[in-house]
Parts: sequence; structure tokens; C-alpha cells
Amino acid sequence: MGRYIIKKLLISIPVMFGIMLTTFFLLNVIPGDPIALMMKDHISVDVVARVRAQMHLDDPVFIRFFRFLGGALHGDFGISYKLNRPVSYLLATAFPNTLALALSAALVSWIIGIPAGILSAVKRYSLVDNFFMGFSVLGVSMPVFWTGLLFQYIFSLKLHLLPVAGFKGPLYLIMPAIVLGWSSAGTIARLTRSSLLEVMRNDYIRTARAKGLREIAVVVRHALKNSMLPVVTVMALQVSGLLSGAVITESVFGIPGVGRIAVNAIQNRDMPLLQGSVVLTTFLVIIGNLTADIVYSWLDPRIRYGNPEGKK
Amino acid sequence: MSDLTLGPEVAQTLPEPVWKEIVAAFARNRLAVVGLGILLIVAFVALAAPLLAPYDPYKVKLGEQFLNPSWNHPIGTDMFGRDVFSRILYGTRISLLIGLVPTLISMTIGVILGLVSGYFGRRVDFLIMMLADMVLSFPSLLLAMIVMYTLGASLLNIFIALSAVGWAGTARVVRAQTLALKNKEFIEASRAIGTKDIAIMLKHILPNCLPQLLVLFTLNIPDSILSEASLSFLGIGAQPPAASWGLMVAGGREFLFNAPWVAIAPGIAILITVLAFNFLGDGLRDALDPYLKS
Amino acid sequence: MSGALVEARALTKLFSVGDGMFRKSGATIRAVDGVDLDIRERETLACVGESGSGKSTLGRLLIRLIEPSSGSLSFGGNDLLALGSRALRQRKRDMQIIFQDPYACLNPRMRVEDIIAEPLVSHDVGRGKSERRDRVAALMDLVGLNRGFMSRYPHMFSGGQRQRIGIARALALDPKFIVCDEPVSALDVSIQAQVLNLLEELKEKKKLTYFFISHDLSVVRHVSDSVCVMFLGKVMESGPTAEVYAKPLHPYTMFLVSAAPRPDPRQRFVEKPILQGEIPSPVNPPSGCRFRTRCPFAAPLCAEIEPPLAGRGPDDERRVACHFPRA
Amino acid sequence: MSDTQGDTRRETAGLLEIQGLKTQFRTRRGVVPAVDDVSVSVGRGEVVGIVGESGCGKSVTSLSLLGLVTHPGKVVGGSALFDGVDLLTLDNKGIRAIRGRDISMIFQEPMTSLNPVYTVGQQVSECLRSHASGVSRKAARASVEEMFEMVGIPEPRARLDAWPHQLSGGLRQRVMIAMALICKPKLLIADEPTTALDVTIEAQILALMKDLRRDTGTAIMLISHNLGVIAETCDRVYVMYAGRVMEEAEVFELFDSPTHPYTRGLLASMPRIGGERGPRKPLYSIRGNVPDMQQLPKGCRFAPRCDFAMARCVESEPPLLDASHATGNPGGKPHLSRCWLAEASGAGGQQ
Amino acid sequence: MMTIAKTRLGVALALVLAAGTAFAANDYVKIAFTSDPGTADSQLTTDWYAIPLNIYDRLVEAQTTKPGVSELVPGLAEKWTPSADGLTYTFNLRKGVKFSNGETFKADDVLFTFDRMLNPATKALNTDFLDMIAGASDRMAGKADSVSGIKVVDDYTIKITLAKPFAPFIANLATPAGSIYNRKATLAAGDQFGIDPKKTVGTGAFTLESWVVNDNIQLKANPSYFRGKPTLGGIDIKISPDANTQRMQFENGELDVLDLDNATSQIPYFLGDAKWKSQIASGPRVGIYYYALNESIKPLDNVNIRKALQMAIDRKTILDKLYNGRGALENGIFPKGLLGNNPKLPVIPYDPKKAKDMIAKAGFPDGFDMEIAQVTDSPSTLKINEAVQAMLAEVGVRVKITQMDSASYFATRKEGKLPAYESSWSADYNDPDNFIYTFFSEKNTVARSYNYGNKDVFAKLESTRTMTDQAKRMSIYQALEKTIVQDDAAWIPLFSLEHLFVLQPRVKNFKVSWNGWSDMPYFGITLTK
Repeated sequence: MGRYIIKKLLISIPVMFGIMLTTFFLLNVIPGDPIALMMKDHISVDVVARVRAQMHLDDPVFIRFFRFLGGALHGDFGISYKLNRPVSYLLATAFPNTLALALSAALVSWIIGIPAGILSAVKRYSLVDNFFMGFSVLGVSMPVFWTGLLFQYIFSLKLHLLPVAGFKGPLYLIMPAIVLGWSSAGTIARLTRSSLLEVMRNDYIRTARAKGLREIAVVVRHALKNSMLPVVTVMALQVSGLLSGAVITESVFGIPGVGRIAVNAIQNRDMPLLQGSVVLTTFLVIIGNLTADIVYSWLDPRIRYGNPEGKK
Repeated sequence: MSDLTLGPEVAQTLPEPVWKEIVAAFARNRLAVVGLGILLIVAFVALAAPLLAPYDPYKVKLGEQFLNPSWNHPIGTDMFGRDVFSRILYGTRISLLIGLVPTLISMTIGVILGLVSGYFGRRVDFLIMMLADMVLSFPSLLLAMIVMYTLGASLLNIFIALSAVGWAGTARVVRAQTLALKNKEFIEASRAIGTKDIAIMLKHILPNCLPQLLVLFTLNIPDSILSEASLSFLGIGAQPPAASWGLMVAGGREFLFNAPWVAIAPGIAILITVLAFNFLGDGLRDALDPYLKS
Repeated sequence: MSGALVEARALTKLFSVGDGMFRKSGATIRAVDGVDLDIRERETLACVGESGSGKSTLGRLLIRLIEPSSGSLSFGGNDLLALGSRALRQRKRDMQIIFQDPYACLNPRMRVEDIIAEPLVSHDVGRGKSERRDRVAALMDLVGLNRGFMSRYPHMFSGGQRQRIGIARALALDPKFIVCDEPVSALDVSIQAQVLNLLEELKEKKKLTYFFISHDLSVVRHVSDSVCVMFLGKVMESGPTAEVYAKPLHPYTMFLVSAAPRPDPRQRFVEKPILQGEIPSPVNPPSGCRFRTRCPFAAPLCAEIEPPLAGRGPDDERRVACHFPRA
Repeated sequence: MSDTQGDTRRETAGLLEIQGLKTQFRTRRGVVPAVDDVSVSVGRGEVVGIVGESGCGKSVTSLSLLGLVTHPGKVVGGSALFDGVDLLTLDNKGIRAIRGRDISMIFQEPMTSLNPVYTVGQQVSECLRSHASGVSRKAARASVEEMFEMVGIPEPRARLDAWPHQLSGGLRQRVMIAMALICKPKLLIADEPTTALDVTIEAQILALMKDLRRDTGTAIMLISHNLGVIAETCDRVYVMYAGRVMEEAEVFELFDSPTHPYTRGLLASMPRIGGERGPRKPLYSIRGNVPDMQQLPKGCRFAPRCDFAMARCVESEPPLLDASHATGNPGGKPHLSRCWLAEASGAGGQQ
Repeated sequence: MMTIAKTRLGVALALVLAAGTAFAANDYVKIAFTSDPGTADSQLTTDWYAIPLNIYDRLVEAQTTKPGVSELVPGLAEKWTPSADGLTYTFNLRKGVKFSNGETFKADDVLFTFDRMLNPATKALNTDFLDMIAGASDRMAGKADSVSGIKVVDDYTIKITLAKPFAPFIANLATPAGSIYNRKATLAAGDQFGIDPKKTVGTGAFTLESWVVNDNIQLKANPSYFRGKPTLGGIDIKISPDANTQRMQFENGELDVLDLDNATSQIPYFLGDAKWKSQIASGPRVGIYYYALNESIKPLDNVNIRKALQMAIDRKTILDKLYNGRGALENGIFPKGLLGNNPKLPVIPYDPKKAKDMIAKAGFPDGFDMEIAQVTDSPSTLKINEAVQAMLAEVGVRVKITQMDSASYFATRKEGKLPAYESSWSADYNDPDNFIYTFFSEKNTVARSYNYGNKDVFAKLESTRTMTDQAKRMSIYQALEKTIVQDDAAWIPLFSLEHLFVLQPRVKNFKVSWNGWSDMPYFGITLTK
């Protein structure tokens, strides 16, 4: 297992490097001057020229990239142009918020998606199936910002149940978590359903039935655990999707998270901050995948106790 | 291998798309049928938009902003006095285009890379999958954003950005399928005959990926439509005055209070279309289920 | 060697276990381990063995469908391994393979006509569609398929018929040598007989040479002139079929022959030796003789020295890899 | 349709009496009568074989008994008296109580018949604990270990915690047998128990089953396509074809004097290990293919492939007829054959 | 691994819960920004002045006397005396003013602050406000260790000498860029100044209390403020990037003040809503909306084309339909409320016919194509551009609206390559120089992509800056204004607008700043219970 993790991490290094390189160069081929942007209408050509020189922004792009890379290897991601704080500090403060949002959203998506998937698999083609699948897929079918807007409108402005935006406690997390979680619940439900249907076709389900187990025991004990295996993998892939969704959700609900930082960094050509975000999000996705692998193997003894001989 | 729902002895034939059976299985799924129906209507609307739309969707009338829904304007007018109904009808075209084109492009790329990666394996596989990992390891919206900034906002560039982001998923699926098929005996048989690799990929592997690709296709379209909406929210989606639903929602959200129809109507249009695609995809997946595995 | 159509020497195939990324780290399986083999023209050489014995791998190696890790291989006197990919493609016209699974061996998305014509297309044989169609029809006649079914899809056929389609495809280019990889083991008894008879008939008509892989000893007994018994990638015994069955020299052969259930209720009164234990892992095969862990006759020597496949009897017709051959 | 009239066997105080079982699969393409009016009986401690080619309905017969036929299959007729209780009329709860306790099953694929995410010990003891409430975990474990020992699993204690994938095919099938026997069932249904195994392992498992039968007295219904396996294991044999029983006889009788042309054809088409037949001599083969179950012939289902078919065979389907007189075994164990040739008059003329 | 994940979740939730304790007290006025200012150091930002205006003081302050009218009043300087040649200013400083760290304000702090701005190591963006001081350029270029023009006379007197006379110098010092820091505290803070609330020290009415990036910034009343303790307990600034979210927060009572600049589309709603229409505070903005025309792009190099464009835009309709008529048409450069505003300028007529004629005469009988650029995600700009697009279509000009992200937009503009664009400019300080020099001086006209080329104007702009005779200066500026806008048609002036805010009923004494900025001092505003 340990070797596996190390191997995965090793593979992720070129992946991360590739993403950093790509984003760095992409954002450098387009016109965009962080200093001019900071000064906006108050632009003064002399000032821009002077500050650019002082910040070494006029150096060739690859020199800047490797300078950044050198720092990054020592854990120094530099200082954000726009926010004037160390990138590591900004990400460290934003990360828990995004994590809280993503985890609670993931939780919501599981709470909606897994039971919906199970119910609609067990009652395939019934109204129950249609209802639960319909409900979970509904979430996937709406633009997140639009759902967010409607939620704010209904639950905050009309019903006065929840604050519109901001991030000052669990109460503030409810709407964004539901909006974001709902948007990926359909994926989970879908997968749970098809995976369960598939597992139910296996020989060992027939064995379980032939043992005289109750149907519920057959489904819960024998089918569910197996059918969760592919679901776990998708949960990990959710990380990337949730981060994408978080970009929007954080903006709509005013949550100071990594998604917003990344968007601002792109908009402001804030290279250090962008690169930091790239490293962090990529790392998160990789961690997510690793976690999935570990949970997967924890669930699946075929991997946990994989025979080194590689027999079938 | 055998379809156990039929009992081990009855299912004599390898599951094989028999269109009648697929259609029948599909028809059992009410949501899928509804989805298909809706999409047929949407497609019709897209084709017939000029005939159906009562107004020029781009005609600015500053005196007629935010008219309430009425007989003249079934869904009212927007901040420029344009008829929302007409814009939604025309929006069908753009939104379907945004759904279809990037999906087609990205899937073509994904299929080619996935085939090559899975079939040849080794270094090519390693490189392609590394590239796919790169794309998949970075939140797609941010990546699309960077591409949009790099290329500038335009419809064509949306296609490019969404394709650049979307191919990796398809590549992975096709690769997995190729790996599974590669050692099938009929592929071996073809190699034993001396068939060229390219012919094996095109004649044997690709056709056997089609059910998956079909499902993937229907489920990728709504993703594209929603991604464009998100990009529009960030201001880099379709460009005004285009009547893209995403843009209409993003632009209209400011007026949710005084003129809710401006944002809600296109939102519902997205919702219904995307939902229909999702239902269709789910239904197809269900109906094709026995044929999805190799 | 005299007149052997296929000649293999020390043919070896290693497979690495584990994923493709870090190949070095995985263990290797010696699926086929130093096999010497001669197949005479118009002879049927059967290869019998249990799962994991490497018989299918060996079959694929013989027609260079997979690349051997080491060893040499010649076909009709020419070095098969020296051929470049273009020449090899040409060579493949002479050697074909018939597969076990009548379902997996036909592309479900192609018509029968296209399946049988695929070799013709690949080798650009026959001009135009109609000429090819004629040849396909003739092939279908040859294997006993109704040529009217030409445009059907494989799933509309029964297992036996599909196997006939596979045979027709293999015959399309008039090969000299056919590897039959368990061609009847997925078929019902009544159909199995049909296919076996068809193969026999074709062999006579087309002057074919077969390498016939099977785990079914009675089928092997029926079809083959000579037989080689494999165990964990090695040939344990070989020789004329009738002799090998009548007087197995290797303990493994003896157990195999006696283990096969026979359609005779009186067999239940015959005390049969039963081979105990399981097949050892191919990753870590036992030292010395690979069979020794299950062999009731094993001596200390067996663990130390691997017995070579040594010739016995007149002309070395029979060969056995055992320190203590029976009889 | 009135084939039971020729049924002379009524004497058994059998453990299991299946009468006129009908199981159908409703598919898009039509109704498949997978099992069509099949009657099978199993006596206490008896080993009964059901032999037939794929698609003949032999497995569906056994699944029907325990209500394990899944959608779109459905038992539509017949009865199955097991110890006096009609299994086919039991509700879910009732049939569950029988499954695994009184009647247990082992299947063809030991690779896939065990749940990969539980240890084999858990899976076997689950069977015990679900039928005998109040068995402690520890006690269950001890019984499982004992059972493992009995079915010849080496190092039974260590194997309790093994995962299915860690075991070889032979050992897995032994685990399946242990699971089937843990509740000391009266009837064991073995559905192609050795088909997926290697020859040497098959011999081991068959030997094990023989021993178990001797030691436990459990009746066995052995389903197989392999006439060899049937010949070496069973007391009585049913030969099935296209959903019907074609011939029923005591095992020696069947192999010595098969009366149904199908049975005879099957036996003749088998290549034999010890056969004196020269290798160049073609095998006997039954021509044609198994009929399409949706378009069964009107008369005898085997008629289109039968070398002895007469006009009558195409016209009407024969019932199961007493064939004992034809084989020179009148008054012995029943020998039934669904063939007009078995009728007293015509039977003797044919060889 | 699982336990790690669990702990992380725990930490995250704990943080969320902990953040919950930081609720602002009820006597804080709750306002919103659309993005995080990034720093409270006014030397490092040209854009985000709300915090500096409230936590620092300046030597001189621009005080709003009436809507749109201001006067310069003593701040940290009680008195200032210019020399006769207009080169040297002597400031007599207020005594007994304390920084929030307890340090007493002295002349050295002024010296330090201004030197810091010009010190190249600071990387300051606001040097333009001080670069007229003698020795500033040497200091900025790194050729000197100090600014020769700034001399501390004693603890409470400081002398600043200019390189050349510069009339708006005092007004300049009243801008946020002139904020005074404390030497000791600022040096101690290092790069944390303006970032770490505890280390950001000023003399202002409020002190920086807490700063959660992208989320929330709180300012606390300074009880020992030299003008007296503010009646507000503090200011609670939420960072709410989405304007629509801000608006909902306001309606839900989570904001006290909604700056309608962030939600221009909502103005009609609030103006018409029974509950809110009485809660609107408005003030004229000393600022002008305009279209910039890039003279290096054909056919905009043709003065007649530019004049035609001026006439082809129906500014009145735009003002009325899109801005509810809350503003006034402008015909020059200096908007209402700015010194030098010339109400007698000839009105630019709306005359599409004549415009079309002129375009035809200029050689484009079929009209021509032109491009208007704007930043993405700016619906208000888009609205006006789309309206203009429609109007220009009437005279045969085919307009393509190109949206660019702001980084590209500003970078392209700096290069002088941006096509026509719409923008607005409002006063930093009350002097025409802040407008005319900003747009039409030789170096700035390129940086703003006008590429205006009247050398005579350039020369006059430089010389007028140094004039001390105020009346004469104004008349020259007005002449130049006429040349630039009416004769050379270098840009298209549109209008000046009112700046509207909606307030919760509990907000009292809310006064829109003289220049109509969103960034304003909150000292003096009160909240009722």
C-alpha cells in the first residue's frame, strides 16, 4: 500500500508540473499586466514601468517560471500581487472554508444520491425510481449560480430562514452546501443505481438468496458493499467537480475560499497566487484520488489482500 | 457473460444491440421517453425558431424595457426591451450548438487518443494518460476559464475551451474499453489474419465502443450547456448580444426582483433541456446496459 | 529436422505481472518455458494440460500472434522470428487460429459475410465485392453453413454454427497450419461431434496441419496423432497419442488420463488414483520438477534437478520429463 | 400434454416430488418455455442426475424449486412436494426457511458464487446463523471450521479468514460445498459443480461428493451436461431436452440400454478415452441444432434431428412411455422414454 | 488516512464555528465591497481608498460642504503657507494628535511618509501625487537616499519645496494618497503594514480591527480621535463579489448601505419601491462619462468622423432610459462641481442626419466598421455600449463590441492600442488638472489609447500646471477644453451622474462625498437603535 501511494504521488509530480507550466504560459501569451490592472484608470506609464521592473515582471517568461518553481520547491510560493500577502497564507486561510464547503456538499450529495440510487435500483422502473432519479438529476440540470440565486431568494428573502451570504458559522454553510451538493447528487445516484443493478446480477447474490437470507439482507449485506466500490471512485473524482462548482458557489454565497482565490488570480494575472492555487487544487484532486484508492482497497479485500503472485 | 436475468441457460446469445429490444427497454423508462420527447420539441424549435419567434431577438427597444408578460410578449421583455420569448426560441439554437459542437470535438479527440492509448499501450499510453490526468486534476471550470482568457471570449473559443477540457473523460473511457477489447478473441483473430492495427481499431474496437460513446455523448451535452452558463456567469461565456440561455440567465439575474422572467425563463429552458438530455442519457444507459460491458 | 512444418526450440514466453507503468517492479510468469516442438506436415499434434499450463500461449507463439521472449521458431523451414512486420503479415496467410469461445471470437457488430471476408480484405485477395462474396459463399458451403445466412449477424447463430463461421474465416486464405485453441470445449456434446468431424474432414480435404489445444483428454484421444502434455509452461511428456494414453510414462499423464470421468457407470467400482493438491503458482514454480509438489512418487532428487525432456523408445518417439518415468 | 398418464412410478415416499413443473421466460421475442411440464423425484439419500445440453432447462428446474428464478422468468405451473410441503406455493418467508437449511445449492462458478468482500468463514457461518438463531459467533465459527475440515480444506482454521480471491477454484468449490452442507440439508442441489474446474480437481470434488453422500446421507440432485460425471456419480438419471424430460432410468440401465434416440445419440457422439475407435473414424453426430425455444416443433421436440423420426413423431408428441420391457428389464426400476419407439409394439424392432 | 480526513473536517468545522463568534456588534455600519482591496496602504493602491480614508488622516482634508461642493480644510496641518513663487509650502502641524499605537504625531512622520512613497523599495503606485516635490525623481530613480525637497523644521513644522510650481499641490495632498503614517509603527510593520490590522497604524477616526481576506474587514472606532470619538462603533465591510448577492444581503438586512454603483440595474427598482424610495441618498458625482476615440485607428483619425460620432449619439436618451435621467449632459472635460467647469460650452447636438452627411463627405458613404472594447462582466458598460451600437447603426456605423478580461483590457489600453471604449472618471481632487492632464497630456493620451496629437495643447498643459495665478489658469484650461472637445473632437463627453446609495432606515447623517465616490469617510455617520 505504502509503495502504491508513493508511486501515485510520484506520477502526480509531472502532472502538477505540467499544469503549472501550462497555466503559466497560457496566461503569459495574452496581454495582461497585473500592474496596469492594479492601477486601472489611474494608470501612469512611468509608475507601471518602474514597478514592473522592480517586480522583475519584464524578465522572459521562462525565467520567471523557473524562478517561481525554485521558490515553490522551498515551499515559498511568493506574494500575491493583488492581495499583498504570502500565497501560502492566503491559501491556508481559504482552504478550510473550501474544505468545509466541499465536504458538506459531498455529504449532501451522498445523502441525496445514495439512498435515491438504492431505492430506484430496487424499485426499477417504478414511480419511486422515477421520482428519486428525477429529483437527483434535477440538481445536475441547473446552473449552480441559478439554483443558488433561487435558494437565496426563497430561503433568505422570502422565508427569512437563512442568511443570504457570508461565512460566519454553520448556518451560512447550509444553502451553499445544498446547492453544490445537489448539483452532484445525480451523479452519485446514477452510479449507485447502475452499480447496484449490476451487482445484483452477480452469482454471489444468487448464492446469498440460496442461503435463505432475507431480501433486505441480500441487498444491504451482499449487494451494497460491492456496489459502493465504483461509487467511491466517483466520489474522489467529485473533488475536481466540487472545486469547479465551488468557484461559482463561493462567489454567489460570498465564501472566502480557494475557488474564488483562483478565479481572482486568473482575472488579475496574479501569477504567484494562481500557481499556488494550481498546486493546491491539483494536490487536492490527487489526495482525493488517493483517498478513493485507499477506501476502495479498504472495501475491497481483493486489493487489500491482493496476492502478490497476481493470480486471477 | 450471460445475462442472468434470463437465467443461465436461456440466454444463448451474446448480448447484442437488437434495436427492437433496446427500444423496448428504453420505452419502459418513462423519464427517458419524456426526455426524448422534450428534445424532439427542442430540436424542432431550434430549426423553426425564425418561424415561431414573434420578434427579432436582437432588436433593442429602449422604450420597452421590462414589460410584463402579456399577449404581446409571452415572457415579457428584458433590459433592452427585447422579447424574452423570441430570445429563448433563438437561444435553443445557440444552446444546442454549445451542447453539441464541443461534445463532438472533445469526443473525437478523446476517441482517437483513447484508442491509441489503449491499443498501443506503453509510452504512448503513459504520455496520453498523463495529459488526461493533467486535465482531470485541475477543476475544469478554471481550466476553461484560462483557455477563454487566452483565446478571448467568443462562441468559437467556447467550443475550443470546452473541448480542451472535455476530451480527457472520453479518452479514459475509450481507453478502458479498448484495453478490455484488445484481448478479445475476435481482435486476436483479426490480428492472426494479418489485419493492420488501424483497421482493427476502426473496424473492431471503435464499433464496440459505440454504445458507451452514445451514452457519454448524451450526458456530455448537458455538461457543455451548463459549463457555458457558468462561464457566462463569470463573464466569459457567449458574447452579447447572443441569445445563449446561459448568457441570458447570467445577465438577467440582476433583475430577479423586478423582472424575474428575464432570468427564470431561460433558466427553466436550460433546466428542461439539460434534464431531458440527462434523462435520455440515463435511459440509454439503462437500455444499453447489457451492451456496455465488454 | 525431417519434414517438420513447425519447429520450435526452447520457445519461452515471460509475462510480467502488475501494471504497465512500472513493469520492472512486477513479478514474471514463465507462461511457456523452453518448449521444443516439431509438428509434421498433415499431422495433428494435440497439446493437453490444465489451466495455467501455458498451452494457449504456446499455440499463439507458434503462429507468432504474440512475440516469444526467447527461443527459435521456424515454419516450413524458414525462420519465422526473423520476419519483419510486412513479411510476417504475408506469412500469416499460411497459419491460422480457431478459438475456443464461439461468442467472443466473432465481432458482434459485423455481418457473417464481412467476418469471413476480413482475411480477404486484409490481404487484398479477390477483386471486387462480388468475387469476394463468391469466395465467402464457397467457404460457407465448405464448413456446412447455409450461404443464405451471409448477411446475418453472429448472434443469430448457435454456438456450433458460430464455430463454423470461425473455421470458415480461418480457412479463407488457404492456410497450411491451423492452431485449434480448444475449438470444441464450449460446445455441447452433440455439436462437439459435428465440429470435430468437420475439422477432420477439412484436414483431409485441405491437407492441413493442426496444433490442437484441449483440456479434454477424450477429445484429444480422438483427434490427434500425437500429443504433448503440458504442466506449468513445460512439456511433461510427448509421443504418439495411442501409446501415451495406453502407457503414460509421466505420473502427471497417468493421473490426467485416469481423472477424466467416463460415461460408464461401472467406472465407479474402479479404484482410481486421485491427484491431490492444487496447481502451484506459476509465479513461484517449485524448484526442480514442477510437478513434484503433487507427485506421490517424488524423491529428493526431484526438488533439486529439473528433469529434461528425454527421448525414450525407438526413434525417441516418446519423450518424458521425469527422473522416475513409469514402466 | 397428458404425459403423466404413462407415469408408472408412484411408489416412492420420495423426499422431493416435482410434478408438471412449468417455468417460462417472457422475453421481448416471446415466451420461452424453459421448463415445460417436468416431473422429477428424488428419494431420501438418493443421487439423481439431470443431464442435458445447454438450454434444456435443467438449471432452471432447480432454480424454480427454490424460487430463485429471476425476472423475467416465472414458475407458471406444477407442484414440488418436499417432505410433503409444496415449495411452489410457499410465500417468501416460507421458502427462505427452506433455502440453505433443508435444500441447499452449489453452483457452477465457484469464482463468482462467493461474495468477494466477505471472508469465506463469514459467508459460511452467515448461512448457519441465519437459520439457527442463537448460535453464537464463536460456536458458528467452530462449526464452520469443522465443516471445512470435513470437505477437505487444508488448514481449516486459517482458511476461515481467507478471502475468496485468495483460494483456488477447487478450494472455493469446497467452501461452497461446506456452505451448502453446514445446515445439514436433506437435499443438495449441485448445478454443474465441476464444470469450471480442471480435470484433476474435478476428480477430487467428485470424490468428495461421493464421500459426503456416504457419510451424511444427503440426497443430491446433480445437474450436469457431462455424461461422464453423471455416470460415475448418480443412481438415477433424467435426460432433458428442450425443456422436457426425454428419458428417465436407473443409471446402469440408462448407459447400458438407452432407449431414446437422443440419449443414444449423445452417448454415441462422445469421443472416448479408452475407445478402440481409430482416430480417423468420424464420430457419430446428431445433426442440426437445438430448436429455437420460441418455435418448438409441433410433435416430438427431437424429431427434426432424429434419425428414426416417423410421420407420427412430427404429428404428435409422445408422452413418457414405459420402456423397461424394451430393454429386457421389465419390472425393475422404472425406465421411461418420451419416444413412440418405446411403445411396446414398435420398441423391440429398433436397435 | 481516514482519521486524518476526519480531523481535517473537525478543524474545518471548528474554524467555521469560531468564525461565528466574530459577528460585528450592532453599532457597526455594515457595508460591502465587491472585492478585497488587498491592502490598506494607500501608497500601494490607486483604487481602494475606503479604508485609508477612514483610518488615516491627511495634512489637508477635502471636506464636503454641500452635495458636490467641497473645500480644503486643515487636517493634520493646522495651517499651510505657500511661498510667493509657489515653490515652497510650510506646514504647521496639529499638536497632540496620537497615532493609534500611542505615538504622538510629529513632522518626522510626514517626512517619513512622503519619503516612503518615493522610496523605490516601496514599489508605490501613487507617486504621481508627490512627484512634483524637488528631488522626488532622484529618490524614485534610486539616485538619492532622501527627498531633498522635504525638510523638517521642528517637530511641528515641515517645509516642502517643489521642483516647479504646481497649483493643485495642496489639493493633491488631500487625496487618500496623502495619508500620513507613523514612522516607528510603519517601519516595525515592514511588509505587514496595511495588511496586519494590529500593525497598521494611523491617526484616523477608525482603526483596522480585523481582516479576513475575501470575507470581511472590520474597522473599530478610535476613541481618542482628535476630532472626537465617532458615533459609530465601527465599520463592518463584507466582501461580496456578486452585485446581486449584495443587493439581496441589503434587502435581508445584512447590509446597512447598498452602493447602487454596484447594482446600477437596480436603480429603477429602488427608486420606485415604496419601502426604499425614501431611503435613497444621492449626491452628484464630480465625474464624467465619456467615449474615448483612438485616433491611431482609421477612420477615427479624421476629425470630421469624430465630430460625426459626437453628433450621432443620443446622449439624452441614454441618460433618461438607462440612468433614469439622474444626471446632466456634459459637453467638455470638466464636469459639474469641478473647478473650471464651463456651463457656457456649446452643446453638442444630437443630429444623426448631419452625422451621416459628414461621414459620407469624409469618404464613407456606406458607413464604416468600428470596434468598441469593454471589460467582461460589466453589465452597466455593456448596456450603454449596446445602446450606442444601436444608435451608430442608424448613421451607418457598424459597431462590434469586444469584451476583454480586465487584465487584457488595461494592458492593451496602456499600449495605446485599445479601440474606442466607454469609461468614466471622477475627481481625486478638485482641480481641472486632475482631468485634463490625466487624459490629454502627451504621455497619458497614449496610455489611455486616445493617441491625441495636438502638440500645442501638450505644451500648454505642461506650462499651465506651474502657473500660480488661479484665475488665469482656469481660463486657459477652459480654452484648452474647447479646443480638445469641440474643435478636435478628441473624445465624446456624455454626462455626469448622481451617485445613489440605499440606506437602511437606521442609518443617519449619511452624506455622499463631494466627488461622489463610493470610497468615503464614515466619520459623522450615525446609527439609530
